[in-house]
Amino acid sequence: MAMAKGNDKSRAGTPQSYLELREDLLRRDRSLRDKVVSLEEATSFVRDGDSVGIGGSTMSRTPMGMVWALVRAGRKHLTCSRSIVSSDGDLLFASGICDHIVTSWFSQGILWGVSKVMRHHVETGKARFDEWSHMAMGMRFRAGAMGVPFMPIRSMLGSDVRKQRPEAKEIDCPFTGEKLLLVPALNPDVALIHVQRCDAYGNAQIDGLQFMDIDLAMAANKVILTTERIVSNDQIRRAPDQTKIPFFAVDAVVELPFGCAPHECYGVYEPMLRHMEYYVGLVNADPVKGMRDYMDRFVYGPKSWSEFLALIGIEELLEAARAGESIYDA
Amino acid sequence: MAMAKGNDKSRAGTPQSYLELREDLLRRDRSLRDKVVSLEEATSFVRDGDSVGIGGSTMSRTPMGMVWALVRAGRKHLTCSRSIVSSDGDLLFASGICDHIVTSWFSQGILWGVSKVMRHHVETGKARFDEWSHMAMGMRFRAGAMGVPFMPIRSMLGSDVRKQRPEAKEIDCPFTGEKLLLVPALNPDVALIHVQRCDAYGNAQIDGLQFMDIDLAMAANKVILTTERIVSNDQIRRAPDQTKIPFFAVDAVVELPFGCAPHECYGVYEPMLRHMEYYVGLVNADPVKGMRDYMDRFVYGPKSWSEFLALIGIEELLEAARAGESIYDA
Amino acid sequence: MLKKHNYSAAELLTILSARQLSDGQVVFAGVGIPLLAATLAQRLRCPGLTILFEGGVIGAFIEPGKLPPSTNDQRCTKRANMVLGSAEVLLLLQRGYVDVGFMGGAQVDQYGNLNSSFIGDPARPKTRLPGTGGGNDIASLAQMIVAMKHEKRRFVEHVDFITSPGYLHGGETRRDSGLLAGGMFRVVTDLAVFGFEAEKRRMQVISLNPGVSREVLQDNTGFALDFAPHLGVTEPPTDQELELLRELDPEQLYTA
Amino acid sequence: MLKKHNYSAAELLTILSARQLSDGQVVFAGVGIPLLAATLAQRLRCPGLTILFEGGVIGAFIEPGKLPPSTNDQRCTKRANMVLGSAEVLLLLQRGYVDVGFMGGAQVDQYGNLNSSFIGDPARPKTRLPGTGGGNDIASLAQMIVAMKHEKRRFVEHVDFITSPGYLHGGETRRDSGLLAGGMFRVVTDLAVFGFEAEKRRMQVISLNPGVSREVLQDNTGFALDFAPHLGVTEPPTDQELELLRELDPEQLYTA
Repeated sequence: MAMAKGNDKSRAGTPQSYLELREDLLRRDRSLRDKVVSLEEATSFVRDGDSVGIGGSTMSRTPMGMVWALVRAGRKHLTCSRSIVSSDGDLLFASGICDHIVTSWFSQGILWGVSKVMRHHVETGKARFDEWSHMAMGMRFRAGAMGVPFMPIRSMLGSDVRKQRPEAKEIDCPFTGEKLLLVPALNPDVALIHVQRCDAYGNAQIDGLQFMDIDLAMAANKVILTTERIVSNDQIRRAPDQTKIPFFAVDAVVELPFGCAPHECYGVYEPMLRHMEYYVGLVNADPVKGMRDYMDRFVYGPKSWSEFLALIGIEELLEAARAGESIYDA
Repeated sequence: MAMAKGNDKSRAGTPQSYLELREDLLRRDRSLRDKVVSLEEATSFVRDGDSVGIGGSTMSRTPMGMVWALVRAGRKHLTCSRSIVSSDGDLLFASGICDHIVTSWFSQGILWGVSKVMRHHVETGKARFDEWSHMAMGMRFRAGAMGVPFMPIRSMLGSDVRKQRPEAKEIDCPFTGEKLLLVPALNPDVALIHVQRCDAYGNAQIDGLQFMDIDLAMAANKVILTTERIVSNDQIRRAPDQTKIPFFAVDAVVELPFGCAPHECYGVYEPMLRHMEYYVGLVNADPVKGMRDYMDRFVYGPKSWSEFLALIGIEELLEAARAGESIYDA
Repeated sequence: MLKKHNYSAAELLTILSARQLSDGQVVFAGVGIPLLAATLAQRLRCPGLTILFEGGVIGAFIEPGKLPPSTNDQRCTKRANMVLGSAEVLLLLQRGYVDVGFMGGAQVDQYGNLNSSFIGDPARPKTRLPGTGGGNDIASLAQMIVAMKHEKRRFVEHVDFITSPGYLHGGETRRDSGLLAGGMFRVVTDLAVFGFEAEKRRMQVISLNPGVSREVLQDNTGFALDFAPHLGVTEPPTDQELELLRELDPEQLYTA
Repeated sequence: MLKKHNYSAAELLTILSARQLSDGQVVFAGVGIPLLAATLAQRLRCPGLTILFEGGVIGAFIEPGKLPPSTNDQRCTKRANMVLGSAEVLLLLQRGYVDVGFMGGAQVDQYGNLNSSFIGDPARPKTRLPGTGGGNDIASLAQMIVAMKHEKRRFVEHVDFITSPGYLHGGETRRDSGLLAGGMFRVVTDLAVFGFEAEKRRMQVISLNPGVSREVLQDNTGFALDFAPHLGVTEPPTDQELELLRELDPEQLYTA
């Protein structure tokens, strides 16, 4: 029942005991083996009630394909944590698979004001949105990655953000006497991370902005990778200092081109802003019916991820890809 | 006098107060400016009594040229900290510029047993060698880099290594009740780091093994970079995710080809093992006279770093460079 | 009330904020007006100004007309000096490498506290706002410049919720809470520029924008204003400032 | 006393340690015999064995005849799966990703404590040794295999200084000190293979090497030996093991 204890705790924001953490890790098959599965198979690595860490930030390297698949698989009562949450959070709440989001910022994007979908679920008490500072989120994943119960930080002190987070503890530093805030380790039951490339074992290379993905991967008790391309282990070994996540932290690998659509994947494609504008217009006009219409058409409708991509439209995909690669045209 | 307080504290292993740390940083000119100086000029950035952090590890990316220059400049009473200390430590002790080394391991290299030079100085009480575990050294630099007074770790507990380090404090975790060791932040007055390339502002790119150099650079109150090549800021900006140290953490930049000789610089040259064998034979036979002879010939003798390189011999340099670049022949 | 001018309120706001920056500074900027203002300063007077983004970017160069939709998009990294993790870039604030934190604000109070979390009672909020992001970290750890539109409902005596701390309840309360560094330096609006009085740490007007009277300013502010002893009048935007700004944001994404 | 065999003590030591590893394990190895043994196991029976180095390497592949002079040299990274910071690779031990820590030892005691810091009184040491390096971290956080030459002066009742913790003073003392995971699993020498009894946590012989009697072993050990109820006899090195090992270390850098 350690996993159950585990996700109860990470949902409640209290760190797992060290023995529990080590036992959970001991139970994982960390050997060098082929971990490639289909997107549908990958959903079986997430169980109802799990605490789920989501990689990327805002509209960047969001594992949208994996979230999309979990919605289709009808998971229940997930608690999701992410540095900054965008339209992925709308989907998680509106689909009913997640009733609790832990993050520093939650809306579709700065361009579009406040997410009516987030507001609808939080203001009516249908779902919970726990707010931590951005650095606090990072330090919670980092403590989890390091195998310690907390990290000390100097922000959040004095604010109402801190007052709402009794999970954090203030101490007087035993060295300097200064006030410090100890934020509890966050070790999600499972992390969803999208990368540009990895091998079949899960050795993952991330280009450009990393956000909190490395700490998240090392902290989680299970990691599902989606990737633009699965490459040979030889290619990985030719550039070992590009590898950011080691295979033994990874449990499943899914090859999923455009796996962040309609969000961005650094150096591969920029966000598909026409689709995002359409989406935001629809759901912020009516967070209930708008979301239902969107999900019927774009989540439950398509037979496959490729069919979803086709609905976004090949022209927008190509445009996004042209813009994405332009980052290297410096 | 905050710097004085600063180096007293980092010598004593107690963290600086946050205000002191912030004031020290405020005093630095962190603006985007040309920081290129000569090796001799760079020595003026290190004052007698300073606490000096040294980059690289064992025989890898050791800033040997900078250490060599500090010996020639006749600094006094330095306290030096490094992840693992090799023949750089012999030089620091035997030259008399340093009487205190803080590290996890100190000898010339595993191939050559125990350094007679280290033994001579430590066993006779001429100099002090404070031992921390390797991870504890890393966490001390990391706490310093993060601007917090300590990091919690789970090693060193129960050992005599810990008993010798009252600077560290044991606590019962306020979350889990588990015993943890808090290791104090280490913010050296100045860090010496050698990199493969940087621009004139100090934007530094490190290839391959990073050791603890990034945390060390961010922790230190001053950073002196030596580099194989100074490149244009344009070259840096074409590969921003290769940049590991930002310019505003850097105070001086010295272009110094083969700046780690006779040690290694990843991807550029392997250690010059014939010179090392010769050196170790000489000094481990007689740690006093042997070191004196070595320093007379290789440190005080040459007019310049290039003359020192010439004494190592062009053939050994070329061999080391051939081996160094072979790492990319994968 | 600014219709008589040849610039929009947002343009004025951007230009006045840009003037608060000086060359060589390391500025942690949000997108929108802060980024625009920092880029404007960079191109006008401060070639050595370094812009940091929360997404993990040091030394961003924004291309005119290619403003990033957030601080986490790849556009933020184009020709940057360094790309790093989000936690790492935020930790630069904590270590003390950042000279100025530069943000927008939804609601501010007399002590410079910012609210971007809740309108109304947090327990039963009228509106749940997106939250702090890195705002709390920046305001807790760096000296702050805030640029915001001046409206009575945005300038209140006490914010509904302190998301990003200013001087909390004034005096030493910020320091006593454990926030030992940083604090509010300037609030720039389309009506005036504000500083904070050294003792009480309360907001005070240091200069009025062109054509703005004390009365108009007070009418648009939700608390009784203090005025600095030597009240200045803001220099209006120059043609050069306006031209350059319009190059940077041709579609008026943020300066409409 | 092993002269009658067609292999050296160091070769035996390496081969016996290699047999302690199994496929799929993640092994944190020191240079010298641990690295040789791990590489031998990798090529012989454990293609999926992953070797970690303190310098910051995951999945090292050692090329025969190109043994690295330390765990911090670039040779350690040739065709590795990942290169990372030294603190990061050590933190993998703390998080729990490492199955086996594999080190050599200078001095060990009945509870598996290792000393690599001081011979004699630490206050006035007869010999100052190089110190722990990552040894203390590995022994504190992972299950350990130690490979060392068997000499009376190296096998003592109490080490002069506990650099890398075994079971400290036996029983629950390790756990009580705050070390909640890991611990000594095997000590492999050229004379025997040792485990640790579950209650007292004291070293016990689980098998004798070919041609070694209980008496000879006791004569070469500085404390009274316990023997496992079902004492085994070590299988001698096979020709395949010896051939492969000699390919890996042709100059007998570590196996002389």
